[in-house]
Amino acid sequence: MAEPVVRLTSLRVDFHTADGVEQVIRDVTLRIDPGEIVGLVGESGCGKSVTAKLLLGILPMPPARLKNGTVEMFGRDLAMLGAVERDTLKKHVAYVPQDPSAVLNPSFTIASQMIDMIVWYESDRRLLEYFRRRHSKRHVARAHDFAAELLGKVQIADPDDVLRRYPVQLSGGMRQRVLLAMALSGRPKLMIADEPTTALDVTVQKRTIDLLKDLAQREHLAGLYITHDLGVAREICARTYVMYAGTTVENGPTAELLDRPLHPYTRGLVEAIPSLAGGLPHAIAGQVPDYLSPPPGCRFAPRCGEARDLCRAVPESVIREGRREVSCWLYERETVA
Amino acid sequence: MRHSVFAIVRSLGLSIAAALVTVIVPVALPSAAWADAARPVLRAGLTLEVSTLDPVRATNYCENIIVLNVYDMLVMPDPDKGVVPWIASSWDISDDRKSYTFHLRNDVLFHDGRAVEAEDVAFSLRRVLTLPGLVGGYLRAVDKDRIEVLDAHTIRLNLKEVDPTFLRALVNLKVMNSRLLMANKAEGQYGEFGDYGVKYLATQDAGSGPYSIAEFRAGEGVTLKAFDDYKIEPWDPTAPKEVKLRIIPEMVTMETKTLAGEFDLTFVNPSPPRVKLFEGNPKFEIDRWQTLNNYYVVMNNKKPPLDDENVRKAISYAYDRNTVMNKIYSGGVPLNGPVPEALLGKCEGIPTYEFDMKKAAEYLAKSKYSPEELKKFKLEYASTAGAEAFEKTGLMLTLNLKKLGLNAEVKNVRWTDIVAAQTKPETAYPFVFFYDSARVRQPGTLLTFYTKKGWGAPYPSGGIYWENPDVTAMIEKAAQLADGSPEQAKLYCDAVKKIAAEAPAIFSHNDIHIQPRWKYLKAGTRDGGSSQYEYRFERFRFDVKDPDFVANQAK
Amino acid sequence: MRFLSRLANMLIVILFVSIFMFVLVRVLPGDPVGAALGEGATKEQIDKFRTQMGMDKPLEVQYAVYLRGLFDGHFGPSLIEPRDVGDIVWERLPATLELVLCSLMLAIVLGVPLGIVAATHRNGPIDQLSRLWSLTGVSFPPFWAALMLQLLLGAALALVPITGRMSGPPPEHFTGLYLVDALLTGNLSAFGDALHHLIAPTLVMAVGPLAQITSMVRSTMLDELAKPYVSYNRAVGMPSFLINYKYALRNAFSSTLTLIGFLFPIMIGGAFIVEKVFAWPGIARFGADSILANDYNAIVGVTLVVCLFVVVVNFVTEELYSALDPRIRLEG
Amino acid sequence: MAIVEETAGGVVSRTAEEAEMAPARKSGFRRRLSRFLHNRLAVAGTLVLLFLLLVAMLVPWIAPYPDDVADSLNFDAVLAPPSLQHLMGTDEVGRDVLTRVMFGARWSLAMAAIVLGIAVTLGVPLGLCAGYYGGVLEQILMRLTDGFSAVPALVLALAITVLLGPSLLNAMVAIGFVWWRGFARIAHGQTLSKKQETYVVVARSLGASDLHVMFREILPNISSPLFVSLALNAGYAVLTGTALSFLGAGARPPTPEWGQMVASSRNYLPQGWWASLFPGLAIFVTVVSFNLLGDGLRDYFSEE
Repeated sequence: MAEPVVRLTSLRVDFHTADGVEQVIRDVTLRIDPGEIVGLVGESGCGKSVTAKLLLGILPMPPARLKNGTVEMFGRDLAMLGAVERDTLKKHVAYVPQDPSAVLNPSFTIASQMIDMIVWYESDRRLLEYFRRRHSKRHVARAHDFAAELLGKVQIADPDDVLRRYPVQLSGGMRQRVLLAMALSGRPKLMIADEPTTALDVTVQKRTIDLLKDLAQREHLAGLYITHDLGVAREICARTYVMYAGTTVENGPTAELLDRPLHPYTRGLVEAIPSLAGGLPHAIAGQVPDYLSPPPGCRFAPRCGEARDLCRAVPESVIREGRREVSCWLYERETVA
Repeated sequence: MRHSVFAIVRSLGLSIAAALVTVIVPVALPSAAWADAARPVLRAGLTLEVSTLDPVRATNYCENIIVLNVYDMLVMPDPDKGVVPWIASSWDISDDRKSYTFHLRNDVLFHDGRAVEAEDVAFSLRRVLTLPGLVGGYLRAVDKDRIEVLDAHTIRLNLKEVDPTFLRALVNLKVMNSRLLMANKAEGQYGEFGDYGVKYLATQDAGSGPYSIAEFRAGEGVTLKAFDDYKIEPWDPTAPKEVKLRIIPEMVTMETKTLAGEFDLTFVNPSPPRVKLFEGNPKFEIDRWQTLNNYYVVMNNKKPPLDDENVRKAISYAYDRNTVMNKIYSGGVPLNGPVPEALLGKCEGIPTYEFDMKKAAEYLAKSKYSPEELKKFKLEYASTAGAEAFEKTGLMLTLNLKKLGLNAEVKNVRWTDIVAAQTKPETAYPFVFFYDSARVRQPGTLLTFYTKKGWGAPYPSGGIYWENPDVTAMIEKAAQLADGSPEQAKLYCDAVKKIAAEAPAIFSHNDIHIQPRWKYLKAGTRDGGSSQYEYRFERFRFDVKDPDFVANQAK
Repeated sequence: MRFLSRLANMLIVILFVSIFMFVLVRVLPGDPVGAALGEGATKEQIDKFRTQMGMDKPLEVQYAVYLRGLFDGHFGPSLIEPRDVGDIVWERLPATLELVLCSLMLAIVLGVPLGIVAATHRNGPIDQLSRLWSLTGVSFPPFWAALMLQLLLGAALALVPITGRMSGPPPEHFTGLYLVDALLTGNLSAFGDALHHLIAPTLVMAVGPLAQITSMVRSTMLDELAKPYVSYNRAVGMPSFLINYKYALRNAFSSTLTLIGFLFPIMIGGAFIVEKVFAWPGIARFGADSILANDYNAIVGVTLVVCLFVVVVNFVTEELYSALDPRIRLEG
Repeated sequence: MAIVEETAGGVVSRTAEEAEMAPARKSGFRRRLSRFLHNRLAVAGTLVLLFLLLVAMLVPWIAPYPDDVADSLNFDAVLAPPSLQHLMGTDEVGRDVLTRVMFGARWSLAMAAIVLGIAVTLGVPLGLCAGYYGGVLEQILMRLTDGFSAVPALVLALAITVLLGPSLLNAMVAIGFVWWRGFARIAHGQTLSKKQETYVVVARSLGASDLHVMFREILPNISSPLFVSLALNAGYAVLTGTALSFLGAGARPPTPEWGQMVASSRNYLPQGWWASLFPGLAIFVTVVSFNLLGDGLRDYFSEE
């Protein structure tokens, strides 16, 4: 098997706040192989975004602190890299953020923001070089053309018009496409999409997802797709990780995972989807635990219908059916992992 | 993020460096040295605002100092002789002492080069009598309609009534260039005289004095230049050829600048702790002289219990004059009765009230009011706001009165509110501390307030409301006599004794003027004969060879 | 349209203040005449003066006279200075403006970078200092700070002049702002002289605003840096320099502009004290003296001119604000 | 000052980032209190203020020379430097500076209380009405507020004090009369944002009177920013009051008011530095403490 694009191993992240230490990420293990889009699903507040931020290197530390585990990207351990090298890697990461309206700077035109980014990527991380190019007509014109080309790739009909506008003058869907275009400006290998469609209305959602899928294929992107919408995950992700309270509790090929969930939490999530066949969805009772004093063993135990005494200890992950993995005392290990 | 730190530190560093340059560069630049050693410059600070240069509107000591150097008078005050001839070389007085004929020098020039003529004197006199303002009051005996210009250099002034103070009061008549003023008059309510040149004079001069106004910057100061064609006294090469007066409202700043050599002397007394600072500095000399400033506590004799002579005496005994004189002020001469000895001449047997709490208690016991009644009266001591020594004196007095079982307290009141209150016996304060600068240097003006004539004047003493028919008769009689005659002196002496015997006010002291100056400057060392006339700058001399002088001139 | 309505608003405010001040000085007690004439004025003189100033006329007549005066920039004669208040005020205004503007500039030049560094290096030493400074810097009683600084800089260290605007002759008069006039006439020694004199009073005046600007820039920068677009830009690897200085500062600066609009009147208030201590010949020192002396026309004149400037500065900062922020510009 | 008058979120505002990073919390008195207590500077400021209050109440009994508050002169001990007898030295008439500084706490705290009392009584109802009724009334009231804001507080207060007759009480009244505009603005802005909230709409639809809605429904819900603003403004009120006294329009000697003490001792600088340094420091410490308290209160009230 080829080297994975991303590998997270036994991550543990604490937040040091005024109220105490919050153990937000307890155990996250995750792998993305080249060309594969991996989903990360779970309720809000489960640590999905924290995981993404950690990957992107924008988790503020402090208050956050990496207690344990490694983050590898393109085969390199991020902890071993200097700031410059880490930033260089980012060029190859296409980030599609959650809220397209807040992510674009309201004070600058689309052109200005895109050109900034393109020129910066071209300048090879040298600030002086960047300023030289940013003020050279030739480079700016080239960047402008490239920006228009990128906008074309995301199926924007009149790129020049969009480039002239300020973010407030664009619709939500438009902005999300602009962001997609911007994500492509560094010729990326990896895409990290953090609930990219939640802020959009349903019809636009559908189109954006299609576009994403299409782009990922055409550009040969690997990806991490964070969502709480299992339907979206099924549509776009080859494999999916289920995350609860800072722990990846289960993973496996998306279709299998959703059709035959193993972990009680995953089951709860699947049952919470309103089905077309009728029947009211069953929401999981209870709330995500307080990270200041989380339950000692399995964090889902307090909400779990099948909790036992055993659940007071942390379950180990076991591999099932070869391609699936679950952390729950309900399952015994089939083979030693 | 890390590598941008340098950029930030750099930009922060740059801005700090810029700020430092702002601070340091001017230090390195020499202050424009525009002092010329050949023309010694006198530099001094003024602690009050100069809001006009018009002699008629000038009220504070700073404005006065400027005015008296820019304008000359018919007569010049003299500490020994009263007045001496100045623009008027001589004068005749009619037998009824109501008509004065002045003969003017014919070589006196205004700053624009025109000769001073009788017409200018007449104009100036009419102006001072017409415009509102304090100085007109001193000349009110003059009949405005009978000012006779006899020829270009002779003028006769007629009085409505005999005024023994008249010649001395003439110091308040600053002779102005009538033609210059008329050429520069603005619209105003004085008919053909327009505004009488008030607007023009606010910032310009029309005088014939030893200095002319070179520059007036409102709020900043005044620069005077020696008038080279000044004829009345010859110019000495070491006299100030230029005078730079800077307005420095803060006393402490003014004194600091004097110590630093930015000013050559101070016009106002430093506070006692700060006098030591000048005394300890070998480069300074301190001149001290007795002033004619009469310090006294005015009492409202109509307000119970002050209508009781015994109470007033008790209060007079409770006044600790030595503390006031020596601890609050920097020394002084005791004042017995309303007129200082320097003006009154020899006069023995004036009743005095030396500080004695026992006697005070005795007199209070004799009062027609019972102790309980006395306690009920609220005795306010009005202290002019901002006058610190006044307040301290009040603290001392009220403290002692409290010990006697009286209910007294210090109240800080604005000058305007004090004088307004004094005009009616109902509103006049029980006590007001004040000093009379005896501007006219004649007992008569000081004594007016102890006759009905002075009642209700908008002045602290206007609130005394005391009279004695005998005293009134004596003062009126003295006014008819030749000024300075022994008969007149005797009458004034008797009047003073009678006044002091009833203690209508607490007579405190005459203070000592303290003038720190750099040793290279020889300034006036005694009272100038009228308020601030010791500051005629043409009489100042510099030791131009003194290294301190040379160093300070460059500052 | 929006511009016009703001302009109208501005005029309404000024008109309101003018009426308010007119009524205020005449309704409240206090007799100004004694102050004007000084010690020993007689009753006749006071009455004469009163008539001359038109103070014996009924209130409505006085108001008519007053309004007419306002239109041609006259506020009536000052009681303590025998000139029209308008003349005095316009003559002294440049000194105060120079002082206030220089202090404001100093506060901005130091405060903005300081605030940025504090925000970008959150919880670092500079940030801790700036937070302490933002709490203490605004707490200095200005009169006390002025006295202490004067002692320290001027008296003890003899570094800078502690009074006045100039030692030498002022530059030729164009604007009345000595720095500007000196530059216009190429008079470098006058420029240095004026700058030198500005240091001490400017420092005192800038203390409070500097603290406020620093903390304002810091907190808006922090807000700005916490916005999704910043973490987005970080995530995609844009350099901190661009993020901090080009993106965040641009947005943070608009709120600083608003702050400047609010600081301006406060600084003019501060000038009332600083000018007195540093013998600065500005409108504020005249204002303080005339107010304390109950000089009706001067009180009205000074407050109105101050108000005029405050309103104009607010107007300008608001216009700039909307020019800087496309959201307002596009929606307006 | 402006920012404090304008927004309750003034000088050191809690940032959105801080808000974002804090995970969802149940808000409660304890948690708020612990957050307040965690802000050590705020606790220090509160302690200083409590100490000042205690001093102000007990000063006649604890001051070393209680007679020196006004009616005392000791010309033999004029401007004595700080010593064991006089920890802060003596002033220009030999009064104990420490005693007078202690008494001064009374005036400064009274200044803060009276000014803010007047300002809140005037400003909050005006702002409430403007925000609640809207329309022409709002226009007029807010124009009025603008007009007041266009004249520097110190200048207007100075003018009003002088016209009323210079005294400490008049200064307090004048400053209070000038100060309401800030509270009116806050009340106005807050009312606007709360007007549409469910509890207000419900109360109105149930037929509650306007007065009831304004003062019983809206006012309690906008009180947090008002409290923060009160604390922050208290410091500025003290500063303005002492400035008026310094200029000669507020407290008059021998009242031991800090600004007045600096004013009357400044002529003895630099030799008698203690006589003006300590009252000035007292002002500074008081104002800083109020600011710290305000800062802490903002943390206390801040929404997650």
